Amino acid sequence: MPVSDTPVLSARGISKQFGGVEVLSDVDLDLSAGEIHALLGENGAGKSTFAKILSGVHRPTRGTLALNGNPVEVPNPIAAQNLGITLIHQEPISFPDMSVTENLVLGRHDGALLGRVPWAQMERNANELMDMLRVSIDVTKPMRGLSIADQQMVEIARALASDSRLIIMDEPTAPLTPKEVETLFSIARRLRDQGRTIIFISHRLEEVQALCDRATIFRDGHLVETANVADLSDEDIIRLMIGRPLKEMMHRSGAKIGDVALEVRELSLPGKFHDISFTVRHGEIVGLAGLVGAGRTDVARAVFGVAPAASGSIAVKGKTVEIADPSDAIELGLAFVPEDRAVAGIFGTLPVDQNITAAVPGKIAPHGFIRSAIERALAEKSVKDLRIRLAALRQPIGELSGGNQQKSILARWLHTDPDILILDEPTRGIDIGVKAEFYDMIGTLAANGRGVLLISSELPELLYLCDRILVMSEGELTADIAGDEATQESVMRAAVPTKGKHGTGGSPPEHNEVAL
Amino acid sequence: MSDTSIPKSAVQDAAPVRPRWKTILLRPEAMTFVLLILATLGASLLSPFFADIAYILESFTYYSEYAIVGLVLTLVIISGEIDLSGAAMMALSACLFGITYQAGYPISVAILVSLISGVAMGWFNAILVIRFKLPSIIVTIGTLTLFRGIAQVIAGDRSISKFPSWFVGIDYQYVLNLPIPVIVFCVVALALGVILGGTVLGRQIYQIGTSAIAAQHAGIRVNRIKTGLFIGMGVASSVAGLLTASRLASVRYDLASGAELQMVLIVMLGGTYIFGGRGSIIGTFLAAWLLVIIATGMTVANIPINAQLTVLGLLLIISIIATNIIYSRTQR
Amino acid sequence: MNSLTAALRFILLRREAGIAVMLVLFSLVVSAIEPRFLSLDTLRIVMLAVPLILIAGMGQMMVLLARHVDLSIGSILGFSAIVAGMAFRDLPEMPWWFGFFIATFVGAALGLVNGAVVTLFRLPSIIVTLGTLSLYRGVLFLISDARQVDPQYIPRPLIEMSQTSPIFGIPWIIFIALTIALISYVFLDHTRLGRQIYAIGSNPVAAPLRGISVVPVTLLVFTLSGALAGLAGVLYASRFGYVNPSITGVGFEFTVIAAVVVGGVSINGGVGTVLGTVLGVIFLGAVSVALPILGVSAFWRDAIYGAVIIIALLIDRSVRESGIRSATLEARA
Amino acid sequence: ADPIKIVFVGKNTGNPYFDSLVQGFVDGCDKLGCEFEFVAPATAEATSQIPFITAQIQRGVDVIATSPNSPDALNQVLDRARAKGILVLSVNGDMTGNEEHRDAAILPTDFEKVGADQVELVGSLIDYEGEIAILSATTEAPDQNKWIVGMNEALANDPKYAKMKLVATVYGDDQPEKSTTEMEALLSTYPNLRGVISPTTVGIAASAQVVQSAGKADTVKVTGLGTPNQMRPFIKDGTVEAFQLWSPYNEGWLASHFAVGVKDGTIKNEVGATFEVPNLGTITINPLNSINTQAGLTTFDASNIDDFNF
Ligand SMILES: Nc1ncnc2c1ncn2[C@@H]1O[C@H](COP(=O)(O)OP(=O)(O)OP(=O)(O)O)[C@@H](O)[C@H]1O
Ligand SMILES: Nc1ncnc2c1ncn2[C@@H]1O[C@H](COP(=O)(O)OP(=O)(O)OP(=O)(O)O)[C@@H](O)[C@H]1O
Ligand SMILES: [Mg+2]
Ligand SMILES: [Mg+2]
Repeated sequence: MPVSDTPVLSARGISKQFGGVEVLSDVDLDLSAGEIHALLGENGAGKSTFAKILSGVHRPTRGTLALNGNPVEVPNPIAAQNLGITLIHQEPISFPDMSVTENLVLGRHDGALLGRVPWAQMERNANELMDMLRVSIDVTKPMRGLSIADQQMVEIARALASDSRLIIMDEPTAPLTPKEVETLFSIARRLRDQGRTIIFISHRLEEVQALCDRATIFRDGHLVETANVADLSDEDIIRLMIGRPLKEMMHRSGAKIGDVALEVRELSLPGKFHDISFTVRHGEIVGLAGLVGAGRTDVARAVFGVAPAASGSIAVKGKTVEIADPSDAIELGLAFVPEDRAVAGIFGTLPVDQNITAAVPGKIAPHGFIRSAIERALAEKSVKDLRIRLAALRQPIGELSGGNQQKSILARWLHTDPDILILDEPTRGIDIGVKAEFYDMIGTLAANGRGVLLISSELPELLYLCDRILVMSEGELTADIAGDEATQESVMRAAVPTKGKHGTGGSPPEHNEVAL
Repeated sequence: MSDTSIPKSAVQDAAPVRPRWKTILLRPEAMTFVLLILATLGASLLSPFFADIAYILESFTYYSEYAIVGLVLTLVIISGEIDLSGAAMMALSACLFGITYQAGYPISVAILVSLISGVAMGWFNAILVIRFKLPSIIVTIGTLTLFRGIAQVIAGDRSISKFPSWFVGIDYQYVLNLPIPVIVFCVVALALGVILGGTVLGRQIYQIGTSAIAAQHAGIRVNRIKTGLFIGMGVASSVAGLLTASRLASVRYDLASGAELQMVLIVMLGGTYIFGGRGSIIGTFLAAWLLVIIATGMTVANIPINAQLTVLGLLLIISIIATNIIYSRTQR
Repeated sequence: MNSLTAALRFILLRREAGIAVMLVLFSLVVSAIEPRFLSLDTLRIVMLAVPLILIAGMGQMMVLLARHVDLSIGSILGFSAIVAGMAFRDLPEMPWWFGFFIATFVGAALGLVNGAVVTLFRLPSIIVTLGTLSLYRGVLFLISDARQVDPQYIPRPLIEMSQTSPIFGIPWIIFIALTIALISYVFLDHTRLGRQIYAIGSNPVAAPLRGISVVPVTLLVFTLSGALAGLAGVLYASRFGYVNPSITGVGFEFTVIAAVVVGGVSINGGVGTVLGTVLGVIFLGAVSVALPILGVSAFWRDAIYGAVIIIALLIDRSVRESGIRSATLEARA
Repeated sequence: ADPIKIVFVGKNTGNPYFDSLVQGFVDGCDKLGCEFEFVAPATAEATSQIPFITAQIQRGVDVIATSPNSPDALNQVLDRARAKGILVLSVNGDMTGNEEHRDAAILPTDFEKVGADQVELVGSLIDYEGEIAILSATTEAPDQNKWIVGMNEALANDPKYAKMKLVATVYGDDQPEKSTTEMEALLSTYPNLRGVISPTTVGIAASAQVVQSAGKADTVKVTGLGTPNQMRPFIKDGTVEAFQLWSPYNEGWLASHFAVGVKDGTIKNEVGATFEVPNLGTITINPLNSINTQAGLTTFDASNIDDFNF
């Protein structure tokens, strides 16, 4: 591991605020040439934010960067590119109408703007890159419609093609099959051996052990530790990440489980999911696990009537029902906290109280006209019950922190007094303290006899809360595991794709997967 | 006050809230109101013939038809859509009215035909926008060409007139010294203002405009409400077309040509946010008077139309920019 | 999937093929009713009807590719034509070809103003250009004192550009239009900058992350649109022999947008080709020429244009949808 | 007493035809001591003149002269003006079928004779033999339609024109683009076409441009009604041999004299009454209170075009 003396990149006191909330505080980090450096931390710890600051997507609120000892400014992605810094984004970004070839080179700053595009040569290079990554993607096809995994592969190929000294990979392996991961790793090692620096962000500890030289652990926006990977055990890492040992995360004691509240039979939506059947009982918390893009959100949207399924049926409390629109679902006693809070949850510029009462127009307007006294009373009750922190009820909800926005959305649904709650990634981007509150709330909801369908990408969360865990992979239900039998290994085994064009065999990952 | 009932400790990490007076003064409607006063003063200085209530009311009748459509357009824009076909719908529904009447049917049938055509045209727009998920702005540019084109096909270049005398001259019928078109405008403004400001429907229109996806997830019947608004545009346009027919005692295919711009101008001047979710009927109400005062003031002062066009174009651009700045400042 | 059906699908999914088929079918139907339609003469008339639309259409296409729209081109055309015409009238010593520069420059400046307002205030271009549509027309009335530039002031050589031909009897004005189309093709398909326009329209959020300078490129696109509308303005003077502030360019934007959208340029940005636009322009030109030949009243033209815009939008949507669907199915298969 | 205030509400701004007409008003008022103003809306749309007329009523003018954009859309507002004692004149065109809504019409010439004059002109250019066509403004344009009726009558009734055949009447909507396309379609549809009458300024300019472009000026004779400024280059290069018009200047001149005369009581606005106007001679008030500045049309050709500037 050749670690030279002047760091390739050194960050000093990097801090970042979003709307007054500090998500990154005083991060100091030195990166050496020829190392693969892991960034670890829980969801929302600030890993992506740090990566985006290095690559000019965000500007730090405070702090400085130096490249090979010289202070630099990275005001925008172009500057980052010119400095030799490339970011592989966590969510692949692409130009859907343009070919894979073009996606690989767009925005690269070699050559005059009015220079000719060397189409043939570009295509040759693109094919070489695809060969190197051992994927069979037609590089003349438009990006639109490529699977998430393929899009991620193109993103990786793009970073490889650029001559960057620092490549930041933000969770590149999340959608990939083990075989693809192995290819990626061998390429990463080759790049390291060429003296380049790689920042590798992942939630899979075994990948870090297998690939990385050093690791830095973030917690709530603070850098808590930088050390050689060889000196860190998985237990250490988890303790550093969450501030307490894993042992505490145990199964919740089961509540009284009643009749079937929701039954889904053979639901299919071509291109999204296929033949999905499951039940949720009163008082039961059913987890829905899977890799990103497995189709969990699509199932939830279909059940709630946002984008109804093409075939199959849904029964609520034993009666087969027609759900063509969310308003139908609400009438039947369903509630849905969507995963994309900013787009599908909040009305960002509207006051908090109007957000909280949005699903109960009948309550706030008994005779058609809105009674603001009633509305305020409802909202105040929620603020008190859920401990929503805000300055005033008439404050636009967009000004609240993510956790308090999420509480407001939950409050909205509690006013409808639902029998069945579908929660899609309810704790995504929420800080650790509020998360615990959410776990309590979810437990209480079930204890009160409500059926809960909990979609989450955080396995420990599911293992901790759920009475039963369903697993989806590539649009199909692959496992239904009782809560006390579920382990991270058994869930991951079902979540990793075993067919499809990437997975050639049904080989689940060999190592002990810990996905946080 | 609700604000004080929240425990102090909870407020600590949240952003400070703007004082209430500031939120009111920062609204674009306040700007419209100030402009209205300035324009009235300016027009009075510009021409000694301007300051005459009867004259201003009469002049208002010429714009009342656009202003009425503008009121409904306000709701459409708040809901996050736009409809540029209002003027063309006025023309086509009025031509259908004229043709039906000329074909020998009683005038009540002709009025009915015109109203039904308004519903149909609004529905047509709604289907294209909602069912086929096409952007309303380009759809209605297409239908504005189509509707006026059809009007031209059915009415040719001739004007259809010779309506019964009771139908003609509604702008010279007064109730409480106000011409009927002005009354209609005020009544529609009042009704829509109450709906928008006080009812669940109004609330939901704002919510749809703020985030249609979030609204759908909250169980708001987004498509139904939007369809209703587009149909409302059609009906309002056909009513406006009928008012125009009565005022002019004749209809032609080029009736209200170019008025789509005036309608948008009124709504924008009233501080409605082009991206949806914000705006008010009071703003549009004030803006309609503002537009009339400006246009009438310049006309009665014999200011050449060249300058008038320039002033109105500038006004539109400036009001959009100002509204946009105000709203992007007040949301972080 | 075997390669033949794949190839067939590739071709059929391309919008150009669809428009070409539409054009052929239309010509066949019209000539079945009126055989004279299928003549060299008709072709000449169609070709003479389209250069202005084609030139401005290239600019409009670039704007649409970047996911914007420019409704002000009719006023820009009128504005540039008037300024050039006034220069011809008031500066008789000026060499006549200088009018091209004046008109193009004025158009570029007005387009730049559009782009600046759009990018500076982050406003939707459709509303901004709807505003400048009336603003520019107003200012044009002011500067021209609402007076037309009479034919006697339009330089003879300029008028002859619509009449005389360098080769094959094809008038200069058509050559200019085709040259512009060719340059646009090279620019859009074979230069980095051209591809960046597609990229911005294809994903405006991703573009800056990928190091594309969105603001300058957007400004450029509006400026080019304005410049080309300006060039069309001076050619208007050539074609019609005079320039009138209240007539020249009025309603031009709808014709151009209709043609470009029919040509398969998506209003959602990122999709469209020069060839498609050329075919779209020719298609609408053929429609407008067919009407008088068939003896159909010119009153039908607007209704037909409106219907054509809406049908093109629907086709665009269904092509996109089926494209996504088949691609998703393929990815899963 | 205050000077008489006359205002002329034009069809739209930017229409060069009206410059000369306005000049006639201005010179008339200079001489007679009346006050004159010219206003016009931006577009020639049917209703665009209404706010302008209302504003003039509010200003308290004595005479409103207007070239109405529509034969009937102005009825209501003009009635209101007349009720206030304002003299309402329709200038350069009449409100056919709605004559009771104005006090008098000032027409440039005897519209009954325009059709025959135009047929005679085109006949003389093509030796009274061959196919001819008409390119008009819009299908419903009242003046043009009246003239077209006159043309048809002359062709049908006068044996002189027996060998001339009217093959088509088409409409360019007074838009340069449409007029050009229609004219090109005419040339293509009727290869034996010998002459085209375009009784509208936009149409005749477009027609001349088309035959010039097509190099058919020798075989197809374009004529009609146009302004000298618009047609000058075509006359000079021989594309057009002759065309006709009246004098818009005289219209303004006559209108101002008539208005002042009626207002101060020296002229009686009654059918059959006569009055003298300097340079124009004796003018008779024709049925429906319409008056003409001159009987026939003026023909412009290479010999006299330089004497005119309007
Ligand atoms: N553009 C933004 N505006 C406001 N808040 C943001 C923005 N981007 C990130 N945040 C917040 O900053 C915090 C850190 O987010 P970041 O994406 O860096 O976390 P992460 O460590 O990458 O998490 P994950 O493992 O889920 O990717 C989160 O609370 C998130 O909600
Ligand atoms: N870029 C894209 N293009 C086309 N389809 C996409 C794209 N991204 C996602 N999808 C569709 O979305 C589906 C998976 O997304 P979904 O959000 O439902 O999965 P998920 O399991 O909920 O993942 P997540 O953990 O991110 O919520 C896939 O079936 C895929 O068809
Ligand atoms: Mg991240
Ligand atoms: Mg999901």
